[in-house]
Amino acid sequence: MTPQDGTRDLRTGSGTPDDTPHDTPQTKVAARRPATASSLLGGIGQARHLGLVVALVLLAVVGLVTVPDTFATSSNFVSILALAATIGVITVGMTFVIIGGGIDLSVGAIMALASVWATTLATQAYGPVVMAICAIAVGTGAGLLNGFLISYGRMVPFIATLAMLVAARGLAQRMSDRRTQLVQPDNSALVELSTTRVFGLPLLVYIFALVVAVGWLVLNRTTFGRRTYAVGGNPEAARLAGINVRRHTLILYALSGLCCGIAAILIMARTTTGSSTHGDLYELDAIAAVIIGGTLLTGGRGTIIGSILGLLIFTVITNLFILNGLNTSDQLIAKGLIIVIAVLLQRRSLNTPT
Amino acid sequence: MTPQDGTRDLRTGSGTPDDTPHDTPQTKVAARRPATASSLLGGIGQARHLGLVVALVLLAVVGLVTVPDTFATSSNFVSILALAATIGVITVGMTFVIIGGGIDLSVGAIMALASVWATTLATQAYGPVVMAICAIAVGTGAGLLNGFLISYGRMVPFIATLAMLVAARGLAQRMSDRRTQLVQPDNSALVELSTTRVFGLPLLVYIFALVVAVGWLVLNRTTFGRRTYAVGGNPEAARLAGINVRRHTLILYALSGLCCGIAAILIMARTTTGSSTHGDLYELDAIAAVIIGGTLLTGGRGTIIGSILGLLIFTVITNLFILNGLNTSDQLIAKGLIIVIAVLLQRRSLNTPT
Amino acid sequence: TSNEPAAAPSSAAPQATTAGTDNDQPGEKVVIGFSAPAADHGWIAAIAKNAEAQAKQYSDVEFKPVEPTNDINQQISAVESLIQAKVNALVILPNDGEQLNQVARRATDAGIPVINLDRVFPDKLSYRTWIGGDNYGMGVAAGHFIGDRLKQAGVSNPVILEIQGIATLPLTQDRSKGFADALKTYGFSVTAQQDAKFTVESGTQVASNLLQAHKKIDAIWNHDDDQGIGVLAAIKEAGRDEFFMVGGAGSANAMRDIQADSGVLKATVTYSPTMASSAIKLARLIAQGKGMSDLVEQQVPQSITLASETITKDNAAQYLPLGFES
Amino acid sequence: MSDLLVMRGIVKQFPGVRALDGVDLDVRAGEVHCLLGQNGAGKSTLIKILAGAHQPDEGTITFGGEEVRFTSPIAAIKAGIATIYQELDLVAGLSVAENIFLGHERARLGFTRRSGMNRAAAELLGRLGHGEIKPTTEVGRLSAAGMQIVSMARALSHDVRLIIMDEPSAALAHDEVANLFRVIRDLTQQGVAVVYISHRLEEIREIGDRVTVLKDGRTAAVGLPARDTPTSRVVSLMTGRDVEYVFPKRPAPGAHDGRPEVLRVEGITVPGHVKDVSLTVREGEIVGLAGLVGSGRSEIIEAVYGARRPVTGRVLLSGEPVRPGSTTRAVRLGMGLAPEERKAQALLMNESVGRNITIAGLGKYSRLGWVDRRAERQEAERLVRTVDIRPPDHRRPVRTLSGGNQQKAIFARWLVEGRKLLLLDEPTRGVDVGARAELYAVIRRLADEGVGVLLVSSEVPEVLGLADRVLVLREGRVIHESDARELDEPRVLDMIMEGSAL
Ligand SMILES: Nc1ncnc2c1ncn2[C@@H]1O[C@H](COP(=O)(O)OP(=O)(O)OP(=O)(O)O)[C@@H](O)[C@H]1O
Ligand SMILES: Nc1ncnc2c1ncn2[C@@H]1O[C@H](COP(=O)(O)OP(=O)(O)OP(=O)(O)O)[C@@H](O)[C@H]1O
Ligand SMILES: O[C@@H]1[C@H](O)[C@H](O)CO[C@H]1O
Ligand SMILES: [Mg+2]
Ligand SMILES: [Mg+2]
Repeated sequence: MTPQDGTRDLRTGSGTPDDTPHDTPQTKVAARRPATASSLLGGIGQARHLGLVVALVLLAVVGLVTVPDTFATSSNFVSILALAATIGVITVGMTFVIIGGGIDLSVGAIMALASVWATTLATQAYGPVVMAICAIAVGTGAGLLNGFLISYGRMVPFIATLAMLVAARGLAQRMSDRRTQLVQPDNSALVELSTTRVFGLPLLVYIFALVVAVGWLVLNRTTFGRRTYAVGGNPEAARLAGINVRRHTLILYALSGLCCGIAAILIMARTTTGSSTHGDLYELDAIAAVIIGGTLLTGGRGTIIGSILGLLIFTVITNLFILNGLNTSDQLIAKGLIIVIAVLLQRRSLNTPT
Repeated sequence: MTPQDGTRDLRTGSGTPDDTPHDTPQTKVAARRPATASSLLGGIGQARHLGLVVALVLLAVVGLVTVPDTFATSSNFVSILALAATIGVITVGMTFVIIGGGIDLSVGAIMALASVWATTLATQAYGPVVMAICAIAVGTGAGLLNGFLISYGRMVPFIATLAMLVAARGLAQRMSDRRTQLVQPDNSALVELSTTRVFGLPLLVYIFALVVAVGWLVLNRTTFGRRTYAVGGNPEAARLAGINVRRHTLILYALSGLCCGIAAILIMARTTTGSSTHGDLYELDAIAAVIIGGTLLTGGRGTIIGSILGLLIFTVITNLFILNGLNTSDQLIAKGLIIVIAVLLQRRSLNTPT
Repeated sequence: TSNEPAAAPSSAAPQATTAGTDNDQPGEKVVIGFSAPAADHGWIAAIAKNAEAQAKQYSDVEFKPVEPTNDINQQISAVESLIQAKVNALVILPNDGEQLNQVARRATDAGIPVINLDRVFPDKLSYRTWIGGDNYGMGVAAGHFIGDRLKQAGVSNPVILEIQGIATLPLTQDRSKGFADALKTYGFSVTAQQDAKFTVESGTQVASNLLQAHKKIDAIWNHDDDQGIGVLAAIKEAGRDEFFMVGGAGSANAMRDIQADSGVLKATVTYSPTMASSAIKLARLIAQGKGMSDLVEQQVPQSITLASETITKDNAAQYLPLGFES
Repeated sequence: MSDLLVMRGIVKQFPGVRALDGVDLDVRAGEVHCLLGQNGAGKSTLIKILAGAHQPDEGTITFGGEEVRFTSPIAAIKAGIATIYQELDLVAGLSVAENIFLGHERARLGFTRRSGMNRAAAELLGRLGHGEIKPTTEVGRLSAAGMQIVSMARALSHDVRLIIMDEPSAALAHDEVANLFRVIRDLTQQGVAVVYISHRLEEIREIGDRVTVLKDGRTAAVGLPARDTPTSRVVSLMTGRDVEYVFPKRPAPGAHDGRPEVLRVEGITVPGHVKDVSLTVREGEIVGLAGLVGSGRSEIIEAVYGARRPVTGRVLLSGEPVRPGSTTRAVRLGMGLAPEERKAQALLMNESVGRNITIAGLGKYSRLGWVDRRAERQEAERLVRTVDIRPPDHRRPVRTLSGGNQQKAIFARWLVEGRKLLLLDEPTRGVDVGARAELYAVIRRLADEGVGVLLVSSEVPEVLGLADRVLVLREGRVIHESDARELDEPRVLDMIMEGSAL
């Protein structure tokens, strides 16, 4: 047997020297509190997200103080949600993949490819429904290929999905001939996902909410979700408990691809285009949101709610900066600082008995 | 075995079915297999790098067949090495960090910041030596900050260095007022690192070679290097053995920052400028090279030689594309495929008993 | 020049006049190397295509493009490889003129004439000829269009927004400066400025936040028509129409919108990728030692700046054939 | 003899658990002091405090006459206390020599002196009777027993006055244990004191001088003479009741003869491990596999379970072929496995005890993939009680359980209904006497309910006492098969050792 196994499993962070077991007594506090009941039964585990909520509240306060007229308007909230929607859908898939012990660098590229494929004139001839189906099929297909390379080709996820990133962007460029493909007027029903509002919210926000809700249910209430934690936490144990780890892993990447396909629909609706440039660097943003949300990069632990909170923090930061008319350089510096503060707050909330 | 094993501890290969941990205990007390002495002494371990070498050879054959006149010229090799030098230096630091169980996303941004800081008019007034020292100091300082956040602030490395990435780019933009800063004619000695040749090779290639050699020695022949494997492979064991895991981790990130500082000198020499845009996405390239080179993303295992071979594969691919004048989209698609093939080859060479 | 709209056939890759001048008769065989940033953007894609299409026109030109890249380090290597291949002329659109200056200088020193396209090298010894658009002039044109229109409408203290392309490019800063200078002549200034990344998606994101920040807007200048598609989508999504917008570069799509006059986009200021076709022509002439037949000079001039023209509803039909597809 | 070490009133509080509640320990120079207690009694916690790996909340430690406070492992090492931890604490990617000298490498100007270290390592290994382990071998390539030897060599590499050994024999085979005892005697003769922890009570009698018993974080007895205290007394001190180290009653020989075969293995071969092994398990029958470490027992179990592909032969469960390579199918067909390495192969460390128990039987508490969480919880609660996990809280993170209780949780995983065959690989490793007896009872009860059991254990008495039928293995072959009652320990040992010296 391996000498590390014991300690390996106990680590909460990847490589943080202090997440080593000897810290267990302090860092694991949250896990052992009453919150445990919900966390272990897959609940929303409030305590564990306290730091994120506090960070969001602080940002809101900053917004209220600096730009009271524009920040706290309903149209601004709608705008924040609409901005978060596309990458939010991707973040849901990413959460599954990371909890399952993997990583997916190809999300942005897959979304781009799906948007391009769905907006070729050939596809567009069949109308918006087929376009949507096309985007989803392309996304899921690419995800399956990722999963296949990783599960059955035994490639390291980082490398397999990096290869997919590169290849999917290339294919998207080739298909689109490097042009931005407009959604044709006949298919404007697709664009209406972004322009039509129901109870004040654009349809795409409902799609986002639906994906989050379904993702949460699958992760917390189904055998598939339960097995995802096992597969990510200890794949060998999962295998010996009778879980088909390979097939499961395959499905996880397909799921992430599916989310990319849905995201492609949203981005087509928002920008009225398909383009090989869509989703640039989404992978970093989505991974960052997932990790800030408390999911372990090593797998086996994490929540969808945390990821979405993490994403909202990023979206609100950008929104606040633009509302305040700050330039990009300052935005970047402040963003770096805020990430650090959010994480330290989060740690504190985990350490402090609730 | 599980698909992700490549990334999990003990593994020598990535997820080879016959390496499953459960067959360990039954075997004799002594070595299960004739251990490759070289691999454990961290040497150039031929066997473990066979796949990489084969991939490189195949690429060379492609070069010889498709562009015989231009590929196998000495000037082309020089060009490949010069291209690899900057990111190569960063890859050395990254190898340390990843073996030590961490990750550093901020390398490109730190390099950019160091190049900007070293090329401000204020710094340039002191001449090329001070510029070089400045670049190194800025790089090391930023690395120390990373290390501090991770070791003592207990932040997950992914997030801490992501924050640094964002903030360092912002700071670099602010310092340079988003302009490209030229190395002044007075300081052209710095530029000569790229233009002056000794035995046909530009000086910066020697710097690259020196960094690789020193990195190799430190990793394989010093207590610091050997402890890096312990800190990454089993931090609890390292702690119980009396190693100051926090301080060690701090130093690892400082080392990576130092490499970014050196890389900044090389990029200034090559481009004659300091700029906030330097090193964009270097983090992905460097991490990819390290992982293709056989270092586990979970730490505890890996070699510098492997990383450099991984990097060379990427560089030669690019070079071949340039020489063959392929169109971009096809290049990207081909690159994706080649990554997959290289990795599969590498797996095969690990599976074959040597 | 050969860029007269009338002379150009349809489509985004306007070809040179094929008949007429002696210069187009096959001459000495020349190899032209070409290096540009990665084609992840309609304008840049048009540049690459125009260059290639132009080269195909000539039986005496061998076109040698290298992998487009957005990484300086790689572009340097790419150009180095062209120098090694001893091409007869080099057409370079650098990611950053200053950063590629040294390698261009090396090419020149090696006796290879460099035709600098668009983003300029700081050192005149690094290139034989520069051809590019007038970035400052673009800003000026946009500023005048907006200034005029607002003056005529009698608006005082207007809210004018500016959406830049990549903020770190010198050309962006030139454009902004021209814009600000022109507005100043009307006593106006830019209310808020944000940069997008020349992509549709970042255009949408930046615009939708800006629209939240400013409840009433009078005019927007968006530097780039490619990202403009995203900006327009965000405007439509927000259901806003109290202002008008001016684009940049001159994509066919933008021109069609302007012509239709159905939305907020009222004009765009050109920065035409046809300059790539011209650059190839110039490279061939220089390599063959010829001059430009419309000029008296024996040699190709040292620099050629295209004028930035303002396209409005009135002249859109005339310019449309020159527009590039996003 | 004066006391080398005196610990007084040690208290250690973990969130929610008072692991130690005023423990005393006295150790004399040159003695082997055994520390006994049930799983979770606090033994490992106590010695981690002594080793500087944990800080006590209260209490004093006097070592060599001075009051000390070890704030880090290095402080304890410097004072002359070396520790062999229960969980192996080696670095797989480093060589044997590098592991032995980790943290106190021999170096000049930061450069390691590899030849010097290799030579010193070879010497230490030789002293431990394992000169065949090469100092340059990568530790990841060693067997568990090999790693245990390396841990021991590491402890010896320090200049020590006290060595702590936390269940050092758990991963060792018979002859290895004898070897270990030789080393311990060597050490004590030089005046070194040894604190020895083990659940194998017969070892205590053989090697121990005095015994301290912990129960529920308190000292139940201090300094009993190891040889003169009856085992029954020790056991009752540990458990608080009288537990007999007895095996449950088994049915008469031949009772299973007419019953259907649950498992049929036909001539499987796993290169390098198993050669042409055939066996059967009938309903309600417990079949034991005896053999040395390395004789191929786990490989047989894995092949049966579909976790490993044999090159020849086949495996049938109730007549249905098991698909090689698919554990999923094995589970579906009704098999369960308690693997040898619980941390690496069975536990989900991030999860609660309950979820560790229910993971393999999720289909039972779910419909169309939807988990019925109430049913799941009730089942978890029931099973926690059935195997008597302490503390009996299914929501507690499994990582906070003691080793033995973790093993019970894995056991519970397979106590869902519908299992036809249980594969138990070293099911009582690291499990205390009290719990053992309970596990034996559970195993027999399951068999009585019709489940077939294939049992692997390195403890020959366990195989002989629990199984109905025993197969003796040597070097991957079945060399003997008979009813368990026809065999006794010396005979089995004879069979499995014969020729093994070669
Ligand atoms: N890091 C920890 N966090 C919380 N509780 C812990 C931790 N370590 C041990 N415990 C608890 O302390 C108690 C004592 O555990 P310990 O490991 O010392 O028992 P042990 O006597 O060594 O048992 P075993 O014989 O099974 O090894 C147990 O209840 C255990 O659950
Ligand atoms: N992803 C998976 N990995 C491994 N095994 C799986 C997986 N999905 C299903 N199974 C197997 O299928 C069996 C039943 O699984 P699950 O609960 O998902 O569906 P089900 O039991 O068939 O549905 P229902 O309870 O509604 O009849 C399990 O025993 C499990 O071995
Ligand atoms: O100068 C060009 C164009 O103006 C375009 O808008 C973007 O790319 C730049 O290089
Ligand atoms: Mg213990
Ligand atoms: Mg079911």
